[in-house]
Amino acid sequence: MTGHDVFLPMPLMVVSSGIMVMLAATTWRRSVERSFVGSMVTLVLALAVMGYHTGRMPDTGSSLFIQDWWAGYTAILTIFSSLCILLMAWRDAGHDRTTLVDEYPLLFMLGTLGALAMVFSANYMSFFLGLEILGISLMGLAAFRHRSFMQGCEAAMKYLILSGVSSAILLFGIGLAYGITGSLRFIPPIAAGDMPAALPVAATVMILVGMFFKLSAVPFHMWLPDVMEGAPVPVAAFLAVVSKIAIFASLVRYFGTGNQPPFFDDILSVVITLTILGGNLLALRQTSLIRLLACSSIAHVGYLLIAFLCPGRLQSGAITIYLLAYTASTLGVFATITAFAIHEGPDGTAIMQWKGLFFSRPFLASAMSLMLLSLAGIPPGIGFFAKFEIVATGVEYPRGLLLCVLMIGSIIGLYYYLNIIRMMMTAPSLPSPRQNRHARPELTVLVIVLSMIVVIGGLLPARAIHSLLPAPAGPPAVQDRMVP
Amino acid sequence: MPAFSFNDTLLLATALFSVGLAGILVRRNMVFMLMSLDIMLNAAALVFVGAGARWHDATGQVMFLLILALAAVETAVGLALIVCLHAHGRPTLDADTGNLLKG
Amino acid sequence: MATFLIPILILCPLAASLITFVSAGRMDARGIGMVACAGVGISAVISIILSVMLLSGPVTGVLQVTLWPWMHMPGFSADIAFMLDRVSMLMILVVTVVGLLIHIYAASYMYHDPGIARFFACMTLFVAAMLVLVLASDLLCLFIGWEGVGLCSYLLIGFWYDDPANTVAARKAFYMTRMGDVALLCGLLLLVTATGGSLRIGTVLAAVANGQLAPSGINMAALFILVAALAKSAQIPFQTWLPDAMAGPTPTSALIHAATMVTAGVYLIARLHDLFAMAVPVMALTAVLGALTLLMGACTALVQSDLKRILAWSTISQLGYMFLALGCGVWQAALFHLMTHAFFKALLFLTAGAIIMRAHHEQDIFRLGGLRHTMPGLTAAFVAGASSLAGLPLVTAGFYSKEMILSGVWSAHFNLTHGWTLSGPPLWGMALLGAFLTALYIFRCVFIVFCGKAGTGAAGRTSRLMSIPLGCLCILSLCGGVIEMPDTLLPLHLFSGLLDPTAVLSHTHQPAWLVMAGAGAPLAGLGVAWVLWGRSSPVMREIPGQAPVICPVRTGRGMDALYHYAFVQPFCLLAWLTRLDILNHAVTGTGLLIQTASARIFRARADFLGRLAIQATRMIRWAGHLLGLLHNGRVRWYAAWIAGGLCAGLAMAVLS
Amino acid sequence: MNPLPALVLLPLMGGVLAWVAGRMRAPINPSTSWWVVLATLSVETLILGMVTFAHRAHAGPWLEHFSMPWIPAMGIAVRLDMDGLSLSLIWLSLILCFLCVFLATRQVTAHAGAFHFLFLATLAGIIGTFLATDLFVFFFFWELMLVPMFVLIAAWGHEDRQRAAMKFFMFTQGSGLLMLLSILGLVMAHDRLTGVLTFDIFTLAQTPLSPALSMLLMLGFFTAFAVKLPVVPVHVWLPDAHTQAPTAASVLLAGILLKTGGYGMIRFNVMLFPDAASRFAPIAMGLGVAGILYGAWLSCAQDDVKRLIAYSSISHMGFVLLGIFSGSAMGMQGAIMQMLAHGLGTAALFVIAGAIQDRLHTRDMNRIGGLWAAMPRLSGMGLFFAVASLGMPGLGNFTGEFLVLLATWHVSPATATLAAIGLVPAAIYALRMVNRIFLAAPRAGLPSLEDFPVRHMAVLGCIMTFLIVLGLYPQPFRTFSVPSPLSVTASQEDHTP
Repeated sequence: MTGHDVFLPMPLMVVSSGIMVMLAATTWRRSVERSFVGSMVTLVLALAVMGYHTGRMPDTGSSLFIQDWWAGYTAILTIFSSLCILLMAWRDAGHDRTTLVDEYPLLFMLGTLGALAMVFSANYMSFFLGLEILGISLMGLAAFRHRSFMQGCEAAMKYLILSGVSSAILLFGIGLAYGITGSLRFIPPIAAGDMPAALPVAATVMILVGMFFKLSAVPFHMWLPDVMEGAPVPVAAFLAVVSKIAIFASLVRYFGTGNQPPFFDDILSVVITLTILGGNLLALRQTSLIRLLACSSIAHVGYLLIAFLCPGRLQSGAITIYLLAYTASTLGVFATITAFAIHEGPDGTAIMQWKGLFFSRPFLASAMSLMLLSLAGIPPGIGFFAKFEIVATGVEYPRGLLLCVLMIGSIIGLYYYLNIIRMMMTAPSLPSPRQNRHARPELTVLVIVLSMIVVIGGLLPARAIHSLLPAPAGPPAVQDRMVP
Repeated sequence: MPAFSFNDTLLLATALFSVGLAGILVRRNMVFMLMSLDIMLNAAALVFVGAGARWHDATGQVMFLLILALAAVETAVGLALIVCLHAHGRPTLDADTGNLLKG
Repeated sequence: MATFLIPILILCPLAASLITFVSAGRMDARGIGMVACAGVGISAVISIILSVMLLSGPVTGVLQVTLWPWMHMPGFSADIAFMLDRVSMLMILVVTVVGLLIHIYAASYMYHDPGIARFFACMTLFVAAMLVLVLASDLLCLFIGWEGVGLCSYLLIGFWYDDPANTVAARKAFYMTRMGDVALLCGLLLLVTATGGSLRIGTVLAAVANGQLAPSGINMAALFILVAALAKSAQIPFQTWLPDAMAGPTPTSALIHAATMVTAGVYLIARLHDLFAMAVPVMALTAVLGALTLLMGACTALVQSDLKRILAWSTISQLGYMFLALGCGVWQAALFHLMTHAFFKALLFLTAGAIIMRAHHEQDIFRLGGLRHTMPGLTAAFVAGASSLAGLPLVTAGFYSKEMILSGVWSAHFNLTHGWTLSGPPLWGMALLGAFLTALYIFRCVFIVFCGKAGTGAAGRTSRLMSIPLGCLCILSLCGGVIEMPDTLLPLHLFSGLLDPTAVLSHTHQPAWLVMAGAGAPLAGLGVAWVLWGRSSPVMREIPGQAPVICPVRTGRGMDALYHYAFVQPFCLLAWLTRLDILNHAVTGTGLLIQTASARIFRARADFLGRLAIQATRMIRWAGHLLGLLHNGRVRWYAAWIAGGLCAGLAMAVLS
Repeated sequence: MNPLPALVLLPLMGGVLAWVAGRMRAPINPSTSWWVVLATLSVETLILGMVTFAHRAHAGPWLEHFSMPWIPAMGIAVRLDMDGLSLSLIWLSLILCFLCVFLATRQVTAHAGAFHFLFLATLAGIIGTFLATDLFVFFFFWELMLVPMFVLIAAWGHEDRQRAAMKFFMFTQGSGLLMLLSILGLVMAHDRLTGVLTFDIFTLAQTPLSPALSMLLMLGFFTAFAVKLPVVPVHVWLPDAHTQAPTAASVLLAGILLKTGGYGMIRFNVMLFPDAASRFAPIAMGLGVAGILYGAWLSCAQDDVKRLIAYSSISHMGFVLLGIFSGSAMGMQGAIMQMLAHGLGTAALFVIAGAIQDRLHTRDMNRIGGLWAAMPRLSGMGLFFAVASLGMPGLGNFTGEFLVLLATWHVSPATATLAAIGLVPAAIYALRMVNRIFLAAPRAGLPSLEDFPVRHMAVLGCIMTFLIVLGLYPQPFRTFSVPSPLSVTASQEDHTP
């Protein structure tokens, strides 16, 4: 197998060259601001060149990368999320003048690069590379919290060991698949003649387990709340959004939308059930907002997997809009937390600290409520329509049991989301002292933009539904035009 | 002349993998856990080598190299973290004591 | 012209009610009284004009007025419609004329009460509702009046709301009658289903006559309506609310709880007598219940010591007579008695009210006494009413109406199923005994209150405004009965001819001794009462029953002892039995039971469904807690989960 | 210019204006937002009046139709249609909003602008619910109106407000998810049969369904509406929510929000799944009777005025359920009459209870004592509406109850008798309330209280008049508020003007 087509998607190229430039720049002069600005410019550039190849590169089956509509869509989401997270991280890092942190944005950029590589990958090799670049940069990021260093280090250590285990499992599976088919093409292995039938099954399951770990589906989810809690808030957002989008994009690409192995249904059903119930129940008892969001993101993965499991006419629309809804709402929540944290001294991750926010900071509280309601699937947020679509796919491809689980999960979820809103509405026992309010225009703008996305997406979701999913490995299907 | 068939390689790799996994599960010392992790990664690498030999394909070797690099990086980061923890006054290597984050 | 007058007839008191209600606090007591009296007075005049028109010329037969459609839809139609025939003519006369007299009286009686506006608003509203009730030609429209009078009765019984006992009595009255209302509603539903969508009285009766209803349907409908009537008229088993209802002001007792509202049940059954005539078992039940009630009411009245309660029980007893008459099919007699009863009972109540007012609100007859010296006029009025109630022969109206009932009862005969029959004479015997007891208890009251040594002193004098109605009612209750006479005396049948010219009641074949017996029983009662309470050294001053059950027997007094054993002891027993009033206890007991049961449930946290919901959430929380325990923060434990998940996945995939 | 979207959007825009006005600083009068609300409602009334009277010549059952594509990929369009039923319910909503605005919302001083915004947003959601004929749009509004109501209860309510608000939201939202499943089930069934993905109820009504499936789908709808109505086993949220909500929210809740449940049952249970509904009718009627008796019984045991009224609502709504499922036009009309009358009467009672709470700072009947001497006007009104609530003939509630009972009697006399027995406890709770807080001895140490001023009396007097007219001359309302059949689509009419 020689002669991979040397095809590199433009965004990937832009981001990697940007990283190299920034690395070189650190040798010149170290500056936090310059580093942030450089990364943002790089990301914006990457966004700009997104349309360059998209959709025109046919999947010949031997290339390392592919750039179809699905990859383009998820890449846009990834880059956009990274931009938002960089915005959140900017002042957070600037706040902490003790150490020079120009590698902070650099690590974010590396993570983004890894995610992009995963999103575009059409080959085990590129997928594996992207996964590890993302993972290792996350280890660095997780330990980046100086205020509570022990927790940060513990989170990083946990992530390191557990993701190492899962990488090993994944690699073992890939190795098996390679052994069966002799190709590193990014599709599930099919049993060849002389191999025992269990081998491809084992390979697929191991790859699946590796992906589930990264997606944090129950029972492989345990690291996520701990790591997110230990990491700085923007890193937690990165974990909750970027890495999940990337791995989900790969999952969709890997299993495609058609030829799923027979055992796939059972395993996925069990995992979805466990994920939704486990995530929601776990979230019920959290007192830390970040942990709660971690648990809720576990549950959301469960909902997404329902759509993934129900092939049908609506599947594509449901997945795309749900990804968008999840990204926008979660980013919004994290942006609000960041905006809040700066003002109130502590990092604002305990739910109790949010008491009475409606009275002290109505704008922030309203935005937070909007985001939470969107996550809970209440109109007018985009989450409402996204959940509607998920249920629609479930009904179209009848999956009664999973729908019941989804219902129960949503009701439990509603409770803890509302609980936060309720907490914000409780009148504070003491009038909160007017603390130093730094003007944070960029965060305000970010929150407003995300709120608008959530609301407009909820009111006019028609533009966001497109069949973007990759064709089920074979001749490329005719695809809709994507609206930039 | 292949000394081992692919299946034999697989058996060995599986055994190695199990040893690594068991090491992670039973050892509490973080350094040992990192070593077990390396064993697991190497087991996966062995599969690639075996499969590459089976198909007479160089891609397996490429993957092997990549996995080696990964193992090295993981160990490096892990050791760096352990050193950092030491520097911040937590001399123990016991992984079970690190459960500040839970619940 | 006449169609015009009927709405005005109802609107006048309604307008008076609205004016007095809205003007509360802005108009003085005198003005309020005048407005109310004017409202009722105009309708009295109109009703007299209408009666004249109906009897003598312009209008013949039945006058139908449909004001507007109420509910019209496929399968059902009801109108706000009124009908003036001779029965309703009689009723509007009674309601407006007696009502007017009572209003005039009340204008003086309530003059000093601060709540006079509310009082008159309710009274006039009552008159309006009662007029709707008696005029309605649609049973559903009648139901408006039926509930409306109940509401006014509730408001007026609880008029002095400062005392919780009064409001309790008011609510009791409303609840008991409400049960009857539900029965009436069910009866209406049954009828409307059977007749195919109309509740016009004419349509209903025609449907019954045409046999559109199965016999069981007729029986059920009649039974439902009977229950409603029993509740409204305080008959067994609903009798307990009426004595308590005496908590209201006396004019209210006179108008609502004696003259008009309580007779609504009688009116309803008389109105639907064709329906009842087809339901023989229900008729028999009506008669038996009426007979029982009249006896029980009389016995209880005999042992009461509260003046107004005596009158209340006597009302129950007299209504029992009417039900007996209705049960025996002589509805004309029932209506006749209704009319005379309205006269004399209103008189008695008003007089009692005047007495009580002048005697410093003393209602216990044993604390009064010798009043004939201090208030001779009131004594005369009360005696007139009492003799009419007792039915002293020839000179009183009560005699004629009671005689009509008795002769009707004698010739009644019920063919029940399976060869069981019930004939009139036993019922007649009971009624006769009742007549005797009636005379006994009312003259006991007369003798104790007006004879003997003076009790509480009297003060003031009865105002002229109060005396005029008393005088009018005196005349009516003495002479109002001569329009209908037993055949034995004189074949004069003006009243029954008035009601239904085609079916004049005559009992020519009945032996003369029936009339003699009917005349003798009250006289005997009067005599016994004189012996027991009237003489200068009365046999009994104590109330039997309140004192130890065995009354003091005065030895050596021959006849007295005999009287005592013959009458007093049985009455004591009866009194004791009625005092126990099982039904009353049952009712209060049930109420108590419901109350405690609901209190229990509430103490156990709202309602059990809510509790269930709380338990469910607790379960979910508990599950979340358990899950939290799994996340113990140890990395090896997490890795073990991953390994376990891997193994489970592999097993599932390979084994499936 | 089609008035229907304006009807929905106007309150929303007015609400935003009111919010802005409420946040203005010194030079602007603090009650500006209140005036904005009043103006909004007036304009809304004007539009509604135009709709009501301008289209009399238009003989079809649907008065107005509006359609605009929204999400073409899913076959979703903003379809709004108005028939007599929705028109009368919107009128009811507007009347009650005026009642709130005049009597209740002026008392809100804390964050008045936000309060008014949420108030109008709830109204917009409710009106949207009444108008939507696209199932998705209906569901959208159905969920949308919960949010402002939740905030109203949770932020402005009484002592235990947050638990009550949570309960309210969880119950209604949870049951809403079941309805979502049913909606999608129906749409997908239609899609499978015809290949057309649409949420238009006119089209969906023609879907042939197997009996089991239609029963299942109907149950999903039924559960959601039953929670909202509420029907007895799932009424748990209602007493708390009604009790803890601020007066205006209580009025909206009891007056209109509950009606959306009844409306939904008529439009989406009975008309969309006639067969399944008729098969389900015995159970539904049983639940209705249970609601009547249970609600009345619990109402009798309450000490909290608002709780008492809340339980009485459960009892009244039992009649609505009974009527809707009695399977005849008569029962349906009875249910509609009952909804209108209950909306007016109970809203007035809540206003009165709110006024008492404002003045005495308690809702406990043991601590209120008699008010007649101190506040004869308020007490007189209280008496009137209590009497209306016990079903006095000649007032609106009786008309509804009688028609329902009559329709039920045709189906099952025993059920009707049981339901009629519920009128006895109705008398008990109504008069118990009257005799404990109105016609009772005044409590010692009662502070001097301000009675209702004349303008409040005038507003309540209007409600009174409506109730009397509903009771004595319901004929025009009855013919007016008939729901239009789904077999005749509004758009068809539009094509043939």
